[in-house]
Amino acid sequence: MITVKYFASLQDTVGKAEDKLDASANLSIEAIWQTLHNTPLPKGMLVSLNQEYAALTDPVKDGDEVAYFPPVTGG
Amino acid sequence: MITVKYFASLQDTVGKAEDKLDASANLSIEAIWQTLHNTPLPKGMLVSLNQEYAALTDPVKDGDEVAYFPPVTGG
Amino acid sequence: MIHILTEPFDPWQVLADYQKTHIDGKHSYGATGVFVGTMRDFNDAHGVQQMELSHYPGMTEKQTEKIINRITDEWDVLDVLVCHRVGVLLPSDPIVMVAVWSHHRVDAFEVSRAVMEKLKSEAPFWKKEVRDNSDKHWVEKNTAGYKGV
Amino acid sequence: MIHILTEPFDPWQVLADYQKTHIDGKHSYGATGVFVGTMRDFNDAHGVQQMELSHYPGMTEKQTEKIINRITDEWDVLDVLVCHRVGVLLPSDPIVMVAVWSHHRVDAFEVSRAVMEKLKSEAPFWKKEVRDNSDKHWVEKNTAGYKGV
Repeated sequence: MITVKYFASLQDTVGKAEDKLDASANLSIEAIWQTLHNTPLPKGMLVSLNQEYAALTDPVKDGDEVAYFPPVTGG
Repeated sequence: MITVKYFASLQDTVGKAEDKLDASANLSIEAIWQTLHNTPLPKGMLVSLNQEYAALTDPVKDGDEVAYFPPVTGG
Repeated sequence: MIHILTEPFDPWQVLADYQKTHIDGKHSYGATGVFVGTMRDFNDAHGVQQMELSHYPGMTEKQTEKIINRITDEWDVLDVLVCHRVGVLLPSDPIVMVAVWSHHRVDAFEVSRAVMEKLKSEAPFWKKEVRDNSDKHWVEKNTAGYKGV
Repeated sequence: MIHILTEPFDPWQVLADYQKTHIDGKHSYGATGVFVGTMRDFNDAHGVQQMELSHYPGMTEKQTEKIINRITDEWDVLDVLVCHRVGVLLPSDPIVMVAVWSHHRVDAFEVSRAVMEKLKSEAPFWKKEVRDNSDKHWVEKNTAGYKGV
């Protein structure tokens, strides 16, 4: 199982904070978004894999945590 | 009358904190030191005139306050 | 060390307490550099009534530790403390505090500023403004921290 | 504003008090930058037991005001507070504090550092160390505040 998280404006866009996804398909971070939402990830969004910044093309495996979010605005 | 002040190591060197000097001679800051101490002002010392940084050659007049001190080391 | 705080904090009280428990008697420091970011009641041309700060629990701490470690590896620093609010903030509430203790002032100045800039560009926090007309509005990006220098 | 202090001060308490009386409710600030310089128990290779700080009363205040005015003219700053000890200091006693309140962080960072550097090179204060062997020794010059930046 893959845990998928959404933050900030992207959480509003998808209307939820989290998804779960079966890991059998061997998808990239970009492809997971496409699979779950039937649309490309909006431009300018950031992604992380197991709480480290990642590239859209990074592969995701069983047990991983993927997250999608807009540029950070803390501090 | 001119008020002459010494600070820090220069106060130790001259053995006092202050001198008074008659203003009739129309001397420069450098010449005042020479007059009072019979020796040139040690190299690297700073001078002020009425609490503003000044040049050794600046003229001093009646009522002025002159000071001699080493580089500052506060903060 | 990073503290994520869900309640308002007083940076000067936090510093007094932290210095007593973590610094005094343990370190011979000569310099402390502190930055505090506070919620303003305006942003660009808008009045702002309150702000909702969200974060990515886990990743925030991890990324902040990485930021601190990467920067302190390059400078001579004794300790770094970061406090960051989440939740609902009102104008004049402190949002973030970065404090750095070092032997010499150059390190305190450089590290407090560098940690602050990296926090703003890499730590997963997000601000949502509640404007004077009650509209909620995600802040889209942080402004640059250097200019004309 | 500059305060010359003859007794030990707690910078975090001074900041809490000053902010309450001079800043909160009067200014909408977003950033506070603070530097505190503290007496160390070493300098170069020597142990230092205590330090005697002297100044030029009158000129010190005048030059510090000039430093603050010259720098704040170039930046967008709401208030600057400088506290500086004179008299006999013991290790870990705060020597100097510079605090800057501004709308944006760039000004707080730039101004706190610039005021600190100018204080160290232009404000008439002098340090005399009392070393571990009880020798008294005038500090000859301040070290540079920027390096490898």
